[in-house]
Amino acid sequence: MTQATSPLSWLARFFGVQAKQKLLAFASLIALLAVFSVLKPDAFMTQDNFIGILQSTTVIGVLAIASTFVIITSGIDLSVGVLMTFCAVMAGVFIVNLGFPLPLGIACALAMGALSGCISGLVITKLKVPPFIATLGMMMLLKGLSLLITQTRPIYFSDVEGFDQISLGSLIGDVFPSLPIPNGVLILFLVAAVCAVVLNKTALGRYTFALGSNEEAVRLSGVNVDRWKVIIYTFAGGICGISGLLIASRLNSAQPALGQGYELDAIAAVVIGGTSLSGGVGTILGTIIGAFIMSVLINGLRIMSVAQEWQMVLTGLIIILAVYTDNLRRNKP
Amino acid sequence: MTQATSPLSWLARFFGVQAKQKLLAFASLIALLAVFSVLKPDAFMTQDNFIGILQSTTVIGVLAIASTFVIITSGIDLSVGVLMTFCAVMAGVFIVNLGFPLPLGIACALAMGALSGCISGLVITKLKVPPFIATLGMMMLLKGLSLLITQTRPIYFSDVEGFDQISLGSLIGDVFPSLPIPNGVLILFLVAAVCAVVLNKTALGRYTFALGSNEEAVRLSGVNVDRWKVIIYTFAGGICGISGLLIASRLNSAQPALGQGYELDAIAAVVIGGTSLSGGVGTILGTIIGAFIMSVLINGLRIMSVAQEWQMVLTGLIIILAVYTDNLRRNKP
Amino acid sequence: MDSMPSPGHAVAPLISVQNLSKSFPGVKALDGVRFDLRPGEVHALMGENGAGKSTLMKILAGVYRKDSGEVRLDGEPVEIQSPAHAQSLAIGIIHQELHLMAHLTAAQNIFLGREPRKAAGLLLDEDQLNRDTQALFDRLHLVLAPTTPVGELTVARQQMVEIAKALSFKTRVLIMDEPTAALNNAEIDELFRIIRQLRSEGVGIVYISHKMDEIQRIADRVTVMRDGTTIDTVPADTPMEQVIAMMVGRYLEHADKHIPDTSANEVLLEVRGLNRGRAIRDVSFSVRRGEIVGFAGLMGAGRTEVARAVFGADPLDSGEILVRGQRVHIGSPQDAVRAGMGYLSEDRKHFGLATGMDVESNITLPSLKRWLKWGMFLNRAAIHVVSQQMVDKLRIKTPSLTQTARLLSGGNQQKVVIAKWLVQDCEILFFDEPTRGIDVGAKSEIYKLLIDLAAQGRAIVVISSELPEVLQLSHRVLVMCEGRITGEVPGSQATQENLMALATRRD
Amino acid sequence: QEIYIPLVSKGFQHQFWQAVKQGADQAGKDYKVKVTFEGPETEQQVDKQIDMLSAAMAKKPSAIGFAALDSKAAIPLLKKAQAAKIPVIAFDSGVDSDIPVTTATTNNVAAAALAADKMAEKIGGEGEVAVIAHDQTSTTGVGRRDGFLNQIKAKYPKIKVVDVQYGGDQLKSAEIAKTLMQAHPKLKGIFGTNEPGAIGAGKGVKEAKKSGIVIIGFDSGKAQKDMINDGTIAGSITQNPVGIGYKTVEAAVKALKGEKLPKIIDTGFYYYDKSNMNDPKVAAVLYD
Ligand SMILES: Nc1ncnc2c1ncn2[C@@H]1O[C@H](COP(=O)(O)OP(=O)(O)OP(=O)(O)O)[C@@H](O)[C@H]1O
Ligand SMILES: Nc1ncnc2c1ncn2[C@@H]1O[C@H](COP(=O)(O)OP(=O)(O)OP(=O)(O)O)[C@@H](O)[C@H]1O
Ligand SMILES: [Mg+2]
Ligand SMILES: [Mg+2]
Repeated sequence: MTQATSPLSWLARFFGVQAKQKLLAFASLIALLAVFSVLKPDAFMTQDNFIGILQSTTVIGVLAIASTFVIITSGIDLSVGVLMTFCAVMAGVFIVNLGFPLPLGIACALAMGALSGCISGLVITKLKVPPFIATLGMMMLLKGLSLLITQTRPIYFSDVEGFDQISLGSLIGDVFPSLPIPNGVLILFLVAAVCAVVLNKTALGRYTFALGSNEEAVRLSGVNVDRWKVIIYTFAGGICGISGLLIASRLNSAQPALGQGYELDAIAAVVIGGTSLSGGVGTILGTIIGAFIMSVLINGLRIMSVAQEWQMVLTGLIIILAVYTDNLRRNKP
Repeated sequence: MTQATSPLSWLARFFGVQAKQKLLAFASLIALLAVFSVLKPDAFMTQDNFIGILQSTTVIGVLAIASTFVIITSGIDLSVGVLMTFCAVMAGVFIVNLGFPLPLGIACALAMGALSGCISGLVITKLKVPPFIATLGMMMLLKGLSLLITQTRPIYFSDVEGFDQISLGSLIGDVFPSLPIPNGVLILFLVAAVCAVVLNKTALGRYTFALGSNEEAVRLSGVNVDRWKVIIYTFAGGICGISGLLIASRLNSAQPALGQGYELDAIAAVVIGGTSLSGGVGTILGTIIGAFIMSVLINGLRIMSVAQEWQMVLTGLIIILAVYTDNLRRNKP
Repeated sequence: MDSMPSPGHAVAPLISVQNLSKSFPGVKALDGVRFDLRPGEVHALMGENGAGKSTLMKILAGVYRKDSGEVRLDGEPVEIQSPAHAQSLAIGIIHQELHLMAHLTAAQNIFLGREPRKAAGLLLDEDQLNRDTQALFDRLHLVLAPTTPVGELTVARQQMVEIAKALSFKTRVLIMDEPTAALNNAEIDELFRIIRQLRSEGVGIVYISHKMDEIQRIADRVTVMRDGTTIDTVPADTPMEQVIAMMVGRYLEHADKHIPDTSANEVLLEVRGLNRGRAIRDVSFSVRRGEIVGFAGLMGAGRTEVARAVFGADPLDSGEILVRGQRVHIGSPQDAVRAGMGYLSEDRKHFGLATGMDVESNITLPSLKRWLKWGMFLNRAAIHVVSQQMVDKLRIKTPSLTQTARLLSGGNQQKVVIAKWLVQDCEILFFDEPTRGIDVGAKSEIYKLLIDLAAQGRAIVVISSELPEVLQLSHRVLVMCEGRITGEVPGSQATQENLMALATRRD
Repeated sequence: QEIYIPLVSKGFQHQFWQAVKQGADQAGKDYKVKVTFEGPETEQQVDKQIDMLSAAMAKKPSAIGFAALDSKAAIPLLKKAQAAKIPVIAFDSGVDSDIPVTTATTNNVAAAALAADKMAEKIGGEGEVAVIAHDQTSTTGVGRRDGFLNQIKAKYPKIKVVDVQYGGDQLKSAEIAKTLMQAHPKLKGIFGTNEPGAIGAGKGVKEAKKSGIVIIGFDSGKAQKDMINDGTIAGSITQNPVGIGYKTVEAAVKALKGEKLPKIIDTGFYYYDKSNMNDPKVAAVLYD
């Protein structure tokens, strides 16, 4: 483990993790990987399967990053899953139905995500509806809208040249053919890196933490609390838009009824990654690790052909356990 | 409205609502009723339909009552929907598979609900896992268990004499044939009355409020915070068990795959009823009103043959609006 | 048994602490402390902010567990496990930080865990609860309805509820950690009456305060702590200068009060006809450049309300606010900050400090815009520099700039809150109870700092319930009573007597 | 080495999918191959199904059975299977591609059209009817809903479909059935497009104590059979889920042996009611 120290601490600095011990969330991940590798080496420890795991983390990973911001403000966003779908649908509307060129269509879809986030933010700040309810309402509303807009039929991107390459193509694979890591994974890590910078090095990040720590004190410091909250939800909405594009590209279609329930996976990833639901504490790196813990777990159980009912039981147990060990670590320095 | 004052204030006292203005949550309900009555008088304003509305509120209403306790402690219970199903399944196991006599089987099923609640409580207090995650984990775990126990097949109560009467029979109707209110509705109101007493007149209720208000202060007062939290979650679990019996009796079967998502409806009802998600504030009467607002809304929209996509959009909007107007009321005394 | 043992005699101690140590991550809070408490004495515990007083008391009250050392109760070694255990040992504590349940009534707060029951113990007897509480309040001469939700009370009254709660137990050891920080003179007198009564009943009382006069009035013995160790225990009639020297390790010199002539200076802030419900009634005043204006008054007089209203924290019914002669609209704290105002809240836990954030984030919170590169990225280096300056200047005792604010001692938290407004560099500063919980050494430094700020041409409003503080600092004193300004006294003529007279001028 | 055939289905909690699983397991026993069966929790989770398929491929299966939630979305993975020479057997509603060597399916649209004919027959060719479908987007849901609606439109001009609502679970379907009867007092029939929809409709009618509402259901299951026996439900369409599962595995085994397979293995559908429920041919495809 000694060799790992220096890249670890570099990572820690980059992602703004002060206490190195927090990176021990890695430990759970490593443990999981080790267990599955031992139990099922030939199927689990293959390049294909690892790429599969990476690929399956992209969508939830990006949603979890968006949720991290909201959760650090001590809010919650139940609409992220459906918002993702809404953005995928809007991408379909702009690109397929209206025939926008790809970059413009993508920008418009992301803008719709940001807009929805902005509306949640406004409902929370101006109407003083608690985030849980505001985003629950938005979830229903956006779900209905997605179905209405598409008339409950998927929008296919089959005729859009290169759309599926956003997620499925592999720029890395083009250069190093032995390493066909899909672009979706690159995008996930890119989003993570940008968001880590935003969270730790910018005013937006500082206010995110401040709001979660003591909103009233921030207000009395002369900060426009409402404006920043709206900005944070808007930003998170935009990030959800990215995950909408990822899923649309992966499925080469916008599936209007998908997405509900994803918010719970995203929130679980965030909390497993050490972000506190009571706000004020959290890191992007932790969230990414949390997301990987979830997807390695599910993949491993599938690889081991564990019955789906048992998969549920075990996932439930391990989510609890992961958060528990995270607590242990934190309380025992 | 003057005539209504005295029963209202009696209700208010019984349910421990101090400020009479809180009962204005009624106003939203009345408004909804009025709107639908005007728009669709012949279909909406019938005895049958009203009984239908009452009947459709029973399950969610009881779940919402259970959630009220947890939410007042500033916790949350995402497992209520699935816990309901688990209790229904256990009722099936005890009564149908093991052939227990009805009362004993029911008692055992309720005990399983309480036990699950107790486990959630222990995970929250002893493992220090936040309620959101603890109950999310329990949700998955219980769902998996329900499917495992039943081998994903419903358990039918067809051969259990009188089981469907628990929910569908009508003791009132037997006495007043013109008022065939189903027993399920009676049970809902009975549970509400008992829980209102528990919340407002007993130590359990007092600690529920105290924990939600300032847990640290409760601890420093020398109260065993962990024990009381476990008791509250256990109690809520038992109440969820009642709703499991209601649904099992209504469907005359235990459907192992049902229940997920019901927790969100329950939480929405609780918050619309004026209980604060940040804890310390809440009433059972409010929750009941909240539950009725939800079911009147859905019933009305269905009666008006509103397309389901629009139903979603409108429900989302109205949940936000209901909580918003509740805020307005509270801030302007 | 003959007459009551007089304090100072060799009586068996109620509590004796030997060689007690306690560490937190990065901090050795207690290092071989010794301390003893006899029955029937008031034992003052003194020391600078962060000396370890609260930590020692929290160990006695079962909040923290000691690392090493020994605690004896009646000569028997005890291991105090939890607050409940401490209660069962008849040790009561009034914490420095308020710990109340805002949504519960005063009565429900006080008797939490000990509610009277009826119906075979199944139901709570609310009437009995309120009667018991009323009886308690009567005994304490406290005018307060037992059914008032605590969240609706001012900090001072919440403090009284905490005190009532501690007194509702039958305790043999009563620990009071800065009980008077939020109280005014009349209430302090009332508290002292109760303390004397308890003392005569044989209760041992630990009394922590930074107010020297109180120590002289009430204490029998004084123990001084510094940096987590016990310096010495001395009789209370030891000269205060000497006690202070033991605390801070040097003698303090007293600055003489000098009132500059500011009558020709520009009026920086003018408030005209401010109204807000019954709390603020037709309040007008002005503050000039270079001036320190003191606001005196009894608890609930409305001073905090005025400051919050001017700062935009609460909405106004009517009134206008002029800054540098220009009418400004202030609808939110943000407008106020933009107009050059700063407001240091009296309630640092709720309104002052982002307790979960680190020291430097707190210090730079209002002024964050100034520490950004390209309007977006944090300039870490600059933030470090300015925070370190403040930590040095105010002697904030913290292991590092990235220590979480919640983990600092009470007084040091207060200093952090002061620092954030000093960094923001406002022209007009409201300081609401600025030295609440601050030790004498730091207090005199903060006074100097305020005087300097004024000398640099800022306008300063100091709200304080400590009359000596108002008297020492103010160039001009405004006195409030029941939401009105009842008088104005030039600093040179202000005395405790004439201010009190104005503070009680009701109509 | 043991032959391993994973079936990635559209779901696993519904009785229908459990019956498919049962058939697959039976074939696994008969042909001595290892069969696993899994599917996402809802028929909307296209991406989760793809993750399942991807994990199944990692297990180096001999052949794969696949019921696509959205066939286009799965193409890249199916191509990979093709490249690895893993035969793919499509089942249920098929995969819109030529990669699968065969498809074991029934025609949902045609089956629902039969339901429409039966409905028309029972209500006398005119009047108001409503549909309780299972969801808005799944292929089975859409196929059955549209098969019914189109048949009514095409052949029975005097029948009016007054409402289409989506149930999901039994309880919600029961509530919907009750409100449908409230909103449309002249309602003559309800078509429930799957098991919870049909049973829910039956429950709703029972609770409302209405008589004369004709319910046509879909799928089977104990509760539905009971309701058909007591007359609450007039009759139901059943596919042959056990057969689908069995044939899928059987086809996979044959494909591995290099046998030639037809493009479509039609497992058929039947209308059943009180009169023919015990007919061995029908009873064989019903499940509890
Ligand atoms: N929970 C904690 N975690 C880490 N450090 C702590 C904690 N509690 C106290 N400390 C540190 O221990 C030291 C002693 O703090 P304590 O609160 O006992 O001081 P105090 O004498 O009561 O000061 P004050 O007069 O300001 O209230 C301080 O340096 C403080 O920062
Ligand atoms: N949150 C509140 N809810 C209700 N009344 C309040 C509240 N805060 C203050 N008040 C009332 O407003 C009036 C002014 O209180 P304020 O705190 O401004 O007084 P103050 O002069 O600053 O006294 P203190 O010495 O207590 O700070 C008092 O009558 C008080 O009871
Ligand atoms: Mg202290
Ligand atoms: Mg004040």
